[in-house]
Amino acid sequence: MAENSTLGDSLRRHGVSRRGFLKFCTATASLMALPPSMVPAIAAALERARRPSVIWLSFQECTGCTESLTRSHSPSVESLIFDHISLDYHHTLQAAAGEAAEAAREAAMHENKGNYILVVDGSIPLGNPGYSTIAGISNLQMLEETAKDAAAIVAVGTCAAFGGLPQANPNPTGAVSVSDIIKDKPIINVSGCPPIPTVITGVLAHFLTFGAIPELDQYNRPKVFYGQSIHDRCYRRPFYDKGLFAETFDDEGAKAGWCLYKLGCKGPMTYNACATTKWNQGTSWPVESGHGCLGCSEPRFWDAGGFYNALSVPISDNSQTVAFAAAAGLVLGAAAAGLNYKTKDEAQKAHGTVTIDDLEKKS
Amino acid sequence: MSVFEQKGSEAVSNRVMPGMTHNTLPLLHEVRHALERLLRTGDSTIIDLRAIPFGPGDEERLLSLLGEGEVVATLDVLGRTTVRESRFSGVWIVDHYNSEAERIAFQLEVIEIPALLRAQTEDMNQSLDALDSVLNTETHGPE
Amino acid sequence: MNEPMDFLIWTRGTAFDIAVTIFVIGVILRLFEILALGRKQNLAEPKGSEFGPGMKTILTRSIPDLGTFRRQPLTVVAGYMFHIGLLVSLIMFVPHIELFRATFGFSWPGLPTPIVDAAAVLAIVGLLAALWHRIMNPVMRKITTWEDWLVWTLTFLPILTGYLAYHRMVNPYPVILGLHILSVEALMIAFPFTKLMHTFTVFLSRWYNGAMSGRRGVES
Amino acid sequence: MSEATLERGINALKEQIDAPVAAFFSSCVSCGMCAEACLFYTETGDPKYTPIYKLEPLRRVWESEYTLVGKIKKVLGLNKPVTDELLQEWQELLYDSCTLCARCSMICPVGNDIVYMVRKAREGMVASGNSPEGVQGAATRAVTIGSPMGVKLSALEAQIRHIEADSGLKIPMDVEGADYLALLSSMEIMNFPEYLEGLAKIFKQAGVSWTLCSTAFEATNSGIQIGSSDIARTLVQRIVDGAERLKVKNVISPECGHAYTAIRWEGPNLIGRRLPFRVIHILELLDELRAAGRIKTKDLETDCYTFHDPCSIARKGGIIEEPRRLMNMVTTNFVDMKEHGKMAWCCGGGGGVSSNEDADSLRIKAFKRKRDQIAETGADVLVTACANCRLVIEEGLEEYRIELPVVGLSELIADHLVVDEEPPETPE
Repeated sequence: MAENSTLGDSLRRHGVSRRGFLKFCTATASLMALPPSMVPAIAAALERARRPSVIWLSFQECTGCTESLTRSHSPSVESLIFDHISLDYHHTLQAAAGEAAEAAREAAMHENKGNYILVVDGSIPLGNPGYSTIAGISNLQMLEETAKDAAAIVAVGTCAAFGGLPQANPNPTGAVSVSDIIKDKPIINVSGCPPIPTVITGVLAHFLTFGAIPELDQYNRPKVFYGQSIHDRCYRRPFYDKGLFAETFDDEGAKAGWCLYKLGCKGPMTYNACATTKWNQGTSWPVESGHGCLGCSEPRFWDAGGFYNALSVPISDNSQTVAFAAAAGLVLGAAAAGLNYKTKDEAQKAHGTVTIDDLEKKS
Repeated sequence: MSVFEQKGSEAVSNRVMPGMTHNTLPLLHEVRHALERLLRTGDSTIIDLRAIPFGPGDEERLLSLLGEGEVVATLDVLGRTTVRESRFSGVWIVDHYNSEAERIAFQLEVIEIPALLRAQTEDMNQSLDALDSVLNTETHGPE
Repeated sequence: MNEPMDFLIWTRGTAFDIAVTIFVIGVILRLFEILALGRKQNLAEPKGSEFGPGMKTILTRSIPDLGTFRRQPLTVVAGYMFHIGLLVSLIMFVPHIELFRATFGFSWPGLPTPIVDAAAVLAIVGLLAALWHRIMNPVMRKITTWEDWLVWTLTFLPILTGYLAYHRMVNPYPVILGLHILSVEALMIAFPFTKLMHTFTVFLSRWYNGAMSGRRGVES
Repeated sequence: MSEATLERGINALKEQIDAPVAAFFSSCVSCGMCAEACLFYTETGDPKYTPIYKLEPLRRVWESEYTLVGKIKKVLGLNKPVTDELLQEWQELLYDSCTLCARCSMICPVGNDIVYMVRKAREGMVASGNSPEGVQGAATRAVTIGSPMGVKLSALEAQIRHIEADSGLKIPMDVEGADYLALLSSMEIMNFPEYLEGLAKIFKQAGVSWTLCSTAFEATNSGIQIGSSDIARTLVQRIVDGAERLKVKNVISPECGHAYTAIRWEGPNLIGRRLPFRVIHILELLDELRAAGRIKTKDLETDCYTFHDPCSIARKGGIIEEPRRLMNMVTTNFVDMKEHGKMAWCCGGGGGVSSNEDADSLRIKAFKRKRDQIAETGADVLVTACANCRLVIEEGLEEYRIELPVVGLSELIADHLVVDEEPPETPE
């Protein structure tokens, strides 16, 4: 449960020196993708930061987001933050189950009314409440109930942020995003399938540090992480500009690390921090591993054409469209030709021979 | 052959086209400008290397270009931190690790001396108390 | 909330299908319409052949007569700038080539994007010069119809939006990419039913011209 | 009896539109380059003389009758109809300001053969009664009297007597089985009899078997100029009948531009069958005789001579090198105008313009182009091969008070012909 001591107190109690605290602030700034010049401000804010209560709800999801988070560097500097937040409800991670778990949620909501952070992963089915329930409570009902007294909502993963895979055509469950339902609370979308773990913790760190939500883009995603496209930050971008592309996954171009645009990379339309933050403790990221970006942090990425088709290729089979249209064109063209032929033929039949006697207009 | 041939990254860098410098050289330009600014105005600069989209071999190349300078310091604080001066005086490579030896921050500092090397006022205050208590103990014997 | 991506998916999906269908049907229909009108058999003893000179004129008409060029250089220069710029950006830009490959199953090497970029600028400048000329030149003003303004706009927008998209000057990118594709779709839909058809019929026209002259022993 | 009505005019336009016309209208991007090729625009600066603009009536019929969008517009009442007022207004554009010179067809960047369409558009103008009075008169005289200038056979016979008396040459008439049937234009009969005399001299020297035909001596065709295939057919038929009657192998088109177009190119299509004889322009024949060594010239001029290409002969007839070879037979100082041959500028009086009084002042304005072209060469003598061009140029030069002799190329050859000394006798 949340307590009233500040983070500064808490760290000092753990015997962390000022140097340690500064190092912690440096790491936090790096985590939040803020410039190092922000470190003094972060230090000042963290001194006063209080421990918030976090309730984590999982709806129509694959647990990939939770996996991403828990597989992140642990223990690490983030763990210091997680030591300092109070994860009061997370039905995958918590020890309590069933009624006890629900009781914990209700208690946390009650005690931290108006102050807790609600984290959601997974989309919410509107088709039939029975598609996804927790303890007999429909996702929609639980979300509305829990969101009511939250200070802010963090929608983790593309499902919660935009509807994600459950919403993919034909969207059998009527899946929607958190922001489709909750309109009166600040919502931070941390999209990705899954999101980069340090981005999840970075957002929580930001809220913890400054007690406010970070600057957001038009999709309510934190700009520090989603402000630039994969394409713009991609180390393979020079190859794109030079016109050097891998044609297959095992050709010389692919081995030389050329641009993966032709192999379906959706980097140009995708906004995320993969190119800088990278994955697995900064080891690598999809493009560096030789696979194009799927665009997973964008809405409806699942419906945006084949993963291995270039972004410029139409979503449906264009050669088929052209073939059908050409066949139709031949039929309609023949009809149009017939009409023109007939018009001209009639005009020729209606020809009145011109003689010198009818050169002048008689009127 | 490739300018990227650095220890530990041959596997990747050999495949990188010669002349493709990714972000190494632009970064080095930035460092140069920062050093000039430090000399001219005294303003220091810290560059978060984890915010730079490095390609394979970029980090190795950068470190190799920066080289080894006169000062190497190791701090033991919430895990290890190394502070190394590059062969360019005033350009420092600061590498932070946590207690599990995982890197948690990685910076270039263009500054006379990295702030973390200085003794901190709060810590010195604590040290004053600690010294008092040591002197107290030594003078009066343990209680 | 999801509009930019919905928009992009729509332009790359349904809208593209509609536009391509109308374009292909329209072009075939228009060509049938034209060719159905036929050409009377020419009974006059020929002085030269038709086919060869016709084919030759298809090429040679791209080179302006020097005297006429001197009288109206802007039309020629702007025309060249625009057509070369458009052609290079259209068929030498790798994303476009990918579209052709997905449609026709074959492809060709593209040019480095800075060259394509320069070509696009060339096309934009050419089109702007052509617009200025159309406004200022009394002959062009006299013969310009609303269709000419429409066609200019429909041609200009894809190049402009393509340029903006390539330079990522509009955020988010799906919006400008979607606008680029949408403007191309508008162009494709209008194409068969406006003078944009000259893209295809110019080959007919030049051939007829060259053939009819060639038959009379004149190089046209 | 039928009469000229708007409906007939529109119907005629509908008949005339073919695949090339449809392709041309589809291709036009309103670039305006054709204006720069048209002397009526370049000399007046009036944009209404832009060649493609002259085709608006034809374009409207094409659009509303032969295109999908046009048909839809027509159903919705959104089309611009072709009205009598429109055609009346366009008479000036399609007749007064167009000599059918085809220069615009040569420079159109998309390859539109604009003159091909003007010729067709005139069919509709005639059928709707919108052709100019002057040209109507010429056509009427051509059909009723036999010549647009009203020249009768008796007048020709009188000229023949003059020539025979002056030169001692024999002018054969109605000789059956002759190799060549020579045609004349009324202007040559009335204004330039030296052509006929020259012909007689050259043919005698070269040993060419030739004749005139009493029922088909007039080569010009007002039907072509006014733009009526029906009238043109009547006139061409006379020549075909005459040539077939005399069983000639060749018919010589005289020094007249549109006559060549009429017989050589339109003739077979008008009568609907291939001609049983060869049609050859006098310049082609002279060049053939030159190549065969059958004619030689002497006393070459040293003055500067230039040549005006008649549009119908050069640009529309492919006779471009022949006159230049012939010019070099008569002068050692031949200078071409800057733009010549297929890019020559028209004299301003072709295509019926010279017989259209409405166009007189415009024609004089347009002549400035030719005047300047001639002046640029610094020539002392202008040579041409079309009686109409010759007359128009003479008139134009007079208007601008320029003294410059204008002569026909054939008579010039005759003047310099090397004539073998042998007792005069009739051929055969």
